[in-house]
Amino acid sequence: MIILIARRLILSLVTLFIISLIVYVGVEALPGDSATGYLGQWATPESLAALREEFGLNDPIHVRYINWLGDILRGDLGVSMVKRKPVAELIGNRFRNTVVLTITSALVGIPLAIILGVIAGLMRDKLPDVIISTTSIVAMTLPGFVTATVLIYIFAIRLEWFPAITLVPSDVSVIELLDTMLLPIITLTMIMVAHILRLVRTNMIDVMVSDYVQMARLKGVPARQIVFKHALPNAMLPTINIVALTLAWLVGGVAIIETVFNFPGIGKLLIDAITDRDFALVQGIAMILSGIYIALNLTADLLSLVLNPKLRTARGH
Amino acid sequence: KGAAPEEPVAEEPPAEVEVVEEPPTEEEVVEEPPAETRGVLRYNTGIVYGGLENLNPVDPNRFWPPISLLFDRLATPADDEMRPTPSLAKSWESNATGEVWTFTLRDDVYFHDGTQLTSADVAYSVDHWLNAEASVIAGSFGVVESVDTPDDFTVVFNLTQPVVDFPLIVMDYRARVLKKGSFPDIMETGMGSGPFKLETLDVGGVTVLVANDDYWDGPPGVAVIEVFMIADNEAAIQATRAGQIDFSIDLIADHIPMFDDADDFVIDIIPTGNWSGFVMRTDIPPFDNLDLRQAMHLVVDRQEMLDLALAGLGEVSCDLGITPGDPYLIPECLYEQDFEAAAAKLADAGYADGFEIDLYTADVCSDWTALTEIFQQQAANAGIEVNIVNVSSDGFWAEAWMIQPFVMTCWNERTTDQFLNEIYRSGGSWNESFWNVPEFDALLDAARAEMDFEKRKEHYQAAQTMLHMDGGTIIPYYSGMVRAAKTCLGELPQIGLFFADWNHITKPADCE
Amino acid sequence: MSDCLVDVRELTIGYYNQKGTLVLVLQGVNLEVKPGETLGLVGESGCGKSTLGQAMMGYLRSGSQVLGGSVKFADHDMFALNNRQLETIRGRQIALIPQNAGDALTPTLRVGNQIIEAIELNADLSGAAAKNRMLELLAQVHLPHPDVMANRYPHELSGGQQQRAVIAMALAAEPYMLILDEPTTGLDVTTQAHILNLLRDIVADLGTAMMYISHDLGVIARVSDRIALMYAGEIVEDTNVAEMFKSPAHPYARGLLESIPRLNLAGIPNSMPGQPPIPGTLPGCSFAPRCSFISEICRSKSPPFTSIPGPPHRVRCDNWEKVLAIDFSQELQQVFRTIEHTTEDEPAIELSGLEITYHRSGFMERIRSIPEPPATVSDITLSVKRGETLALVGESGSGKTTIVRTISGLLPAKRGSIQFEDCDLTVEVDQRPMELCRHVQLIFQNPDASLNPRHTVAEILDQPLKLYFPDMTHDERRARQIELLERVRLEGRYRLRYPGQMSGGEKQRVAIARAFAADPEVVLCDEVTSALDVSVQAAVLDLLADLQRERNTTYIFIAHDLAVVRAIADRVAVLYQGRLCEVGTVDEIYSPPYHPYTETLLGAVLVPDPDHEPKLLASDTPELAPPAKGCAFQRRCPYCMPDLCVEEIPPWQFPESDDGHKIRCHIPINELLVDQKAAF
Amino acid sequence: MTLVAQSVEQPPRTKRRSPLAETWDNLRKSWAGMVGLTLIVLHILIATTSPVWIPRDPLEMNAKIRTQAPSAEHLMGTDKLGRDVFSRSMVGGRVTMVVTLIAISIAVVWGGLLGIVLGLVNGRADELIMRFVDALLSIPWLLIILLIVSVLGTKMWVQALTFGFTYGILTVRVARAATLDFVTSEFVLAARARGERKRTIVIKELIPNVRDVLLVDGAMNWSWMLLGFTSLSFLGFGVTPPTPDWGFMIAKNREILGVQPWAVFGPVVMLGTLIIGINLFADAFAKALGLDRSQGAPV
Ligand SMILES: Nc1ncnc2c1ncn2[C@@H]1O[C@H](COP(=O)(O)OP(=O)(O)OP(=O)(O)O)[C@@H](O)[C@H]1O
Ligand SMILES: Nc1ncnc2c1ncn2[C@@H]1O[C@H](COP(=O)(O)OP(=O)(O)OP(=O)(O)O)[C@@H](O)[C@H]1O
Ligand SMILES: [Mg+2]
Ligand SMILES: [Mg+2]
Repeated sequence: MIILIARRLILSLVTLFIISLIVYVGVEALPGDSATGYLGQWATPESLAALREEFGLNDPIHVRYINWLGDILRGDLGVSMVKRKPVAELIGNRFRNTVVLTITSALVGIPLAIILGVIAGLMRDKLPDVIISTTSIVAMTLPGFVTATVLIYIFAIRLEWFPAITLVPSDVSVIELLDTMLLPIITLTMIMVAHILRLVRTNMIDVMVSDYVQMARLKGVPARQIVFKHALPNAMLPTINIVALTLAWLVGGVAIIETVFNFPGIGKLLIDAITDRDFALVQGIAMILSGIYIALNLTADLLSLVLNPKLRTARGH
Repeated sequence: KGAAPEEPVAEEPPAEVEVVEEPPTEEEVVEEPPAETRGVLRYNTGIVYGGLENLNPVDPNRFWPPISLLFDRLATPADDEMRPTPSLAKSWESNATGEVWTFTLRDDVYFHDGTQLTSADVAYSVDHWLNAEASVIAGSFGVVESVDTPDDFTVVFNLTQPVVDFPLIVMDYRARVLKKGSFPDIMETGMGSGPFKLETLDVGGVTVLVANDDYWDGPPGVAVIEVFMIADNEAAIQATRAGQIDFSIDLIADHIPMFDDADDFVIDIIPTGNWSGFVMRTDIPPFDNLDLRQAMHLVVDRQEMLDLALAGLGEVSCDLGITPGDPYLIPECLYEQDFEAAAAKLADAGYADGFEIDLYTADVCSDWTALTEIFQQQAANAGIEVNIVNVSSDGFWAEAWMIQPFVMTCWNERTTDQFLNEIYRSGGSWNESFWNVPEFDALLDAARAEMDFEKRKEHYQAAQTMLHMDGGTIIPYYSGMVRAAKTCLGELPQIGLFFADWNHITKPADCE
Repeated sequence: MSDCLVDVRELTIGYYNQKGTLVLVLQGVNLEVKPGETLGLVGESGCGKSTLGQAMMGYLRSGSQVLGGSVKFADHDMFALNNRQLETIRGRQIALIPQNAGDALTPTLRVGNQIIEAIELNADLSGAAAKNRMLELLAQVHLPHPDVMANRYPHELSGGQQQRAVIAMALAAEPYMLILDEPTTGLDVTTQAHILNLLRDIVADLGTAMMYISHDLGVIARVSDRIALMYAGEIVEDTNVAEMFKSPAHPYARGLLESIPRLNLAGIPNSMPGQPPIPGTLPGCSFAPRCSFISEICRSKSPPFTSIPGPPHRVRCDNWEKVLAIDFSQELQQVFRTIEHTTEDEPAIELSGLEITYHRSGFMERIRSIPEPPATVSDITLSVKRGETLALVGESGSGKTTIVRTISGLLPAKRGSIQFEDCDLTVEVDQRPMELCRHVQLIFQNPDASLNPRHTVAEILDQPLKLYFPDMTHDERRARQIELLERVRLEGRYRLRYPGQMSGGEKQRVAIARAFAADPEVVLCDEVTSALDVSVQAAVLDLLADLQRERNTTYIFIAHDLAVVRAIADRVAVLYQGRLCEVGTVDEIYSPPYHPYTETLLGAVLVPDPDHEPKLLASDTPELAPPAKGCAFQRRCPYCMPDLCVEEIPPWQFPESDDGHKIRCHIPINELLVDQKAAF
Repeated sequence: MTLVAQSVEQPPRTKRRSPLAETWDNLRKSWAGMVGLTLIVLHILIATTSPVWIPRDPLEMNAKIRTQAPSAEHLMGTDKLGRDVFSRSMVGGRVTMVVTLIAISIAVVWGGLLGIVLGLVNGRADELIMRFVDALLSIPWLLIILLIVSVLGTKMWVQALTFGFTYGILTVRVARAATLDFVTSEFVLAARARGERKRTIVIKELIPNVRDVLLVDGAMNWSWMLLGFTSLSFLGFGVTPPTPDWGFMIAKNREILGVQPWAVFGPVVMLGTLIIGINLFADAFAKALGLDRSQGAPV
């Protein structure tokens, strides 16, 4: 098991390394450079040259890459040339905010999705299942920004229950933040629940017809015990990785929700950075988001390792 | 309702010494309202310069909303007329020729750090306006040859040529007075003499300003101002409607029904001289071709644009962004929509078989999407194919504007002199259409120096006609401003907020 | 209360298929089980055995419904009870042991806990008492180290151990009746024999009634008092064991018994043509289309379940008297067809010192210089003569498949060489010349998996033709396909079928036809008949023998069933843990002296004869890897000599002459001979 | 009993049909699948024929009838520029559908092929390339798409290629996993043992079997792609005017949602029904093919 964990860790590190390569080269390969981006139409050849010198843009790309990677390893995400500020400072609390947003949504969404998925799976093709499945498919088909707008219209403007958008500085306390982000949480939760629920439902259906559930029935195990003791843990195992992927996807695609709700998060910053050609910032955020993705995946792997006796007790690889 | 200035702005002969009395002194006697009764004023702004914003008033990327609260200028426009009225300068006069202008400063003005404002600070500021990197008003202040400071409260401007309307130039909303030596710290500290002091600057988030209770014009009517950056216009409207911000000026006519059942909001429709338009670069192909430019002018139906894009809330313009009612403004349009004439011009320009052009736009001004689509439709009738290229709003100014041959633009209202000099004088840093016509520049110079109002008007109008006929900018209308504001706000002026007296706006603490 | 524990009356069960038509699974089944009795239920795959077994517990597969009749268990009408009532009966009074214990144990729960759950639910014990009972049960089913085993997860047990755990679970409440649904199918012969012994002992001790479901008559013969034979959803014959095997009264029973290869009878058994119909689709007797005793009435009227005078014996056949008139034991002797074919002297394939390993030393292992584990297959020296059939036998995991895959070039050999005539077969298939690939063909165990489900039979047969005979025209290939199909006794119309539309036997024939399309010299048959029903197996064996005779092909034939091997092989090589134990002709292998492992295998074989009792020697503990040194069989060998066998690889011994029969053992041949002669 | 008797086997129980025909049979029985298929076909019909039958010119502006509520004349009312929302909703899917369909074909082909080859090779090269695929998967999809589109512009082929590439990465994994299931299967072993070339194995043995998985995966990805494409419109990188487009309509008419909701609902309903159709169809299709559809990441 230790070997297994070590292997996963090493693989994750390798992947992170490759990501850094792709992100750096991919972003640097874009036409135009940060210097012109920064100086805009007021660029003069001299000022451009000076800026290039200052930020070492004249070095060959592999030298720059190695410097950048070295900095990253030391925890330094570099300096945004466009905004003349360290990337870490620009990201600041926004990273935390995005994490708070997604984690709260996950804390609400995942249990909800599991409960609904189990109900739908157990009552397959009966009324509750039809209702749950239809609702989830509709929730899945609406673009996030439409869901968001409709929710704002209903809950903020008509019912006046929640604030419409997030109007707090990026460095407020988590408590204050939570207060203003109910609608973004609901939106994200809705999308997430729809995806995970469908998955849980399918797995539940599969597990309920499995031989061991049949065996449990024939053993005289009461229905509730069959569901919770025999079926659910096994239905959840294949779901763990997908849940992680869904979460990671949410973090990556959360930009649009953040824009609609004016939420001071990392996704919105990313979109701004791309349009500003703020290469250092794009690279920094991309690395962070990819890191989250990898971390989530790793967590899911380790979690299934812990929960799945087949993996846990496997010797070697 | 706000009204266009009735009087010509600079009708008085400049030779006459213009002495303006000090503001009434009652203001100072008024009891300072206890702090807790004043509320927090919240309003929004949209991203314009892609995170490059700073607090240098003359920087191309200046972050305007706080700057207008942090710094004062020598003269401000009167509330409802565009006439210069005293601010930091309590009076001014010129010599007979209009080449030397003497401004007398107030002696009770203190910067936020407690030091008193003196003529040295003004001299420093003028130097900054003229020489700061990429200063946007260096052009209009180009007429200033030198500045003398005979005493602490007197500033003398020596001009290179007579400028009859010099106070209008001084009134420029960006000509803010800085404390001597405060640049470049000022870009972040915002340390000025204005009615509000900077608490936190967070361009992409919330910028907080607190009342400067020692303000020379009396303590402000609100305790704190919070400026929210809300990039998504829609989000801003939703926030307004939900009462999260106190007022928004970013509404369009279509939003008005949303507030039908909101008793705590008042909707004002304020005529302005703000405008959106289409800019053709006159210096590079294809629009260095005059016939082609004229063809483009000929396909436009201005009234239709106004009706479609703004539901008629505005006023037709003839390619001029001068505040309506300005005495120098030419009154009528010379172009009517005429597809045949346009086709003929196209043929003359060598595009008999049709013409295709990319129009660069972004989500910067709320009417651009509509304008571009309408223009696309109108132009199609004359065989002009317009491809709309949407770029990101943050990158627009850096990557499309003044780079691509055909882009959208939008400006706030300006006086005749400002408009013509700032946007069309050759070499001007914001000469977006790259209008470079020596006769035009000569007309502007002549107008500035001309003592006689009628003659001056003639010069100005000749220049305007030139722009209208041959220029690279199509300006279909002045947009009316739709403002939703909470009814509990007081003293909200019925004019564009660029010229508002922010320290007079009130909001009681119990207004939420 | 009747004297029956279970009373099934006219039970008819069916389900609606996707097209909405009713498909019967059971039709009018009548069956009783008396307390303490052991009933064997036999029948071909798909005839409804499991359905009947589950119905006795009041359980229906989802989608199925009872269309008529009733099931009474201890006077409870099982299908009239509600779930709550069923829960109190199931597990407590009647328990089921499913076929695949690996699938029937919840993977996320420890074995011990699953058993405790059953105890707490059904045996009214809890806490420490339940735990003790659990350990007791595990010991009772002969699981080594019950306390350790209880803490394991199901996948950490071997197949036989899982099966024992499930038996323990079923015994938790000492129910009146156990239903065993093919509990030993898929296990090794030795393991199977051990588990059957265990079951016999338990029911004898506890007086539990038992219904044992199997398709294997050998197994049934071993455990049952009475046998019910099923065919197409009906019980066609029901009598005691002795009657059933000595004088079966139903033609189907005869056909079935005749198609089973026997250890004591050389030659290929008889095969029954055709396959069973869907229950209820024929107006008359379900077996009529396959029956050789057919008369007019069979086609029109379903025969009644009639009792035959004498010992309790019921049969569903109108012609039972005609059937019984023919003496079964004599008929049995006649139907076995011995194959005579010519074996040339020159060797076709020679393996020498072959060693194969799956182990790839990883980076970490190389730096830490961990010693390599012993090779999966090691030191194989064998030669197969042209036209000969060499059988490889051994328990699961003994490396049989590994060897043939290496011969076919799918796996690299680590050491040693493989010669085919003058060609070197040690290289992997990518580097072999096409001609060489053509000469060596492989047939797999599972025809379902070895035929691409997306190809028609024509396409399947076309592939080797296109590959090996690129000059053939389209029409020639077509003609050849038809010819090949004929040779495997399929009609030309099968060309357009997909694998999903054929029965298992048909599919296996297509697979054989594909191999023979290449005109091979050597055919490697990897358990080609293990997935087939006995009746079909006989036909396939027969076919293989015929094909061999026509082309003088060389076979390497893998099987775990020693009776099948006896039927088809010329020579046999016995493998244990990838090491050869014994090589010799069929006659030499099947008579003493044996290698102790061969003796174990032979002793565990279950013969369809109630009088035959298996002789269990070694334990059935499976081994995961061969020992690092010494004799491969040391750990299980009943004769193991602590020092010698553990330390040194045993020498080859030659009981007769210098070639042919050889045994790899430290024990002198004479001693072996003496012990073994005495035992049999 | 004679040996020849053995060919007298029972006639086949099912009517002889190709697996594809059988899949269709199964599909026909699922009402959800048929509803889904009907929706998709309807959408394709609307997209191809709508320019002929829509009641109004979708581009015609009219200042007199801005933001009108639905009426007999304008079934879904009008938008800010007085255009007919119904007509625009009907033609608004044309570009989106063309772009996403091209993109999904690209994705399935390149992702599928790479995945199959990787699954077959399954060695060092596979390890290495999979690390790259993993890495690409870890980078937020929006970033990849925005980067490419913001550089190469919003031309249709750029969008199609970008989406094709990005979603193809997901397909690589799916195809590889599906291939791994088959690579160890005995019919592939049989082909290898015969000495078939790798190419033949891919084309003849693997593709026909992986095809189903890829089709289902492609259908699912199509629905994700539609959502992704609308998001692109929301961010201003989608279809450019004057072409009416759902995403653009939704994004731009959001501001009059409170006034003329149909300007948003019209395109949302159209987009939604298409995506629901695809989802229902893909589910039923997978079931008909006997696949277990544990869906991958919802990108
Ligand atoms: N609910 C159902 N839905 C579909 N098919 C069913 C159903 N119930 C039974 N069958 C079919 O009925 C037949 C009999 O099944 P059953 O499992 O009882 O056979 P069996 O004799 O145990 O076969 P095996 O030896 O393969 O285990 C099979 O063909 C099976 O597919
Ligand atoms: N791909 C593989 N990787 C690692 N070990 C393997 C692999 N395939 C088989 N083995 C191991 O090699 C040994 C021999 O396996 P093989 O399949 O040759 O046995 P077999 O005699 O054919 O068994 P069976 O009767 O179950 O088919 C077993 O211990 C098995 O676990
Ligand atoms: Mg069965
Ligand atoms: Mg094998």
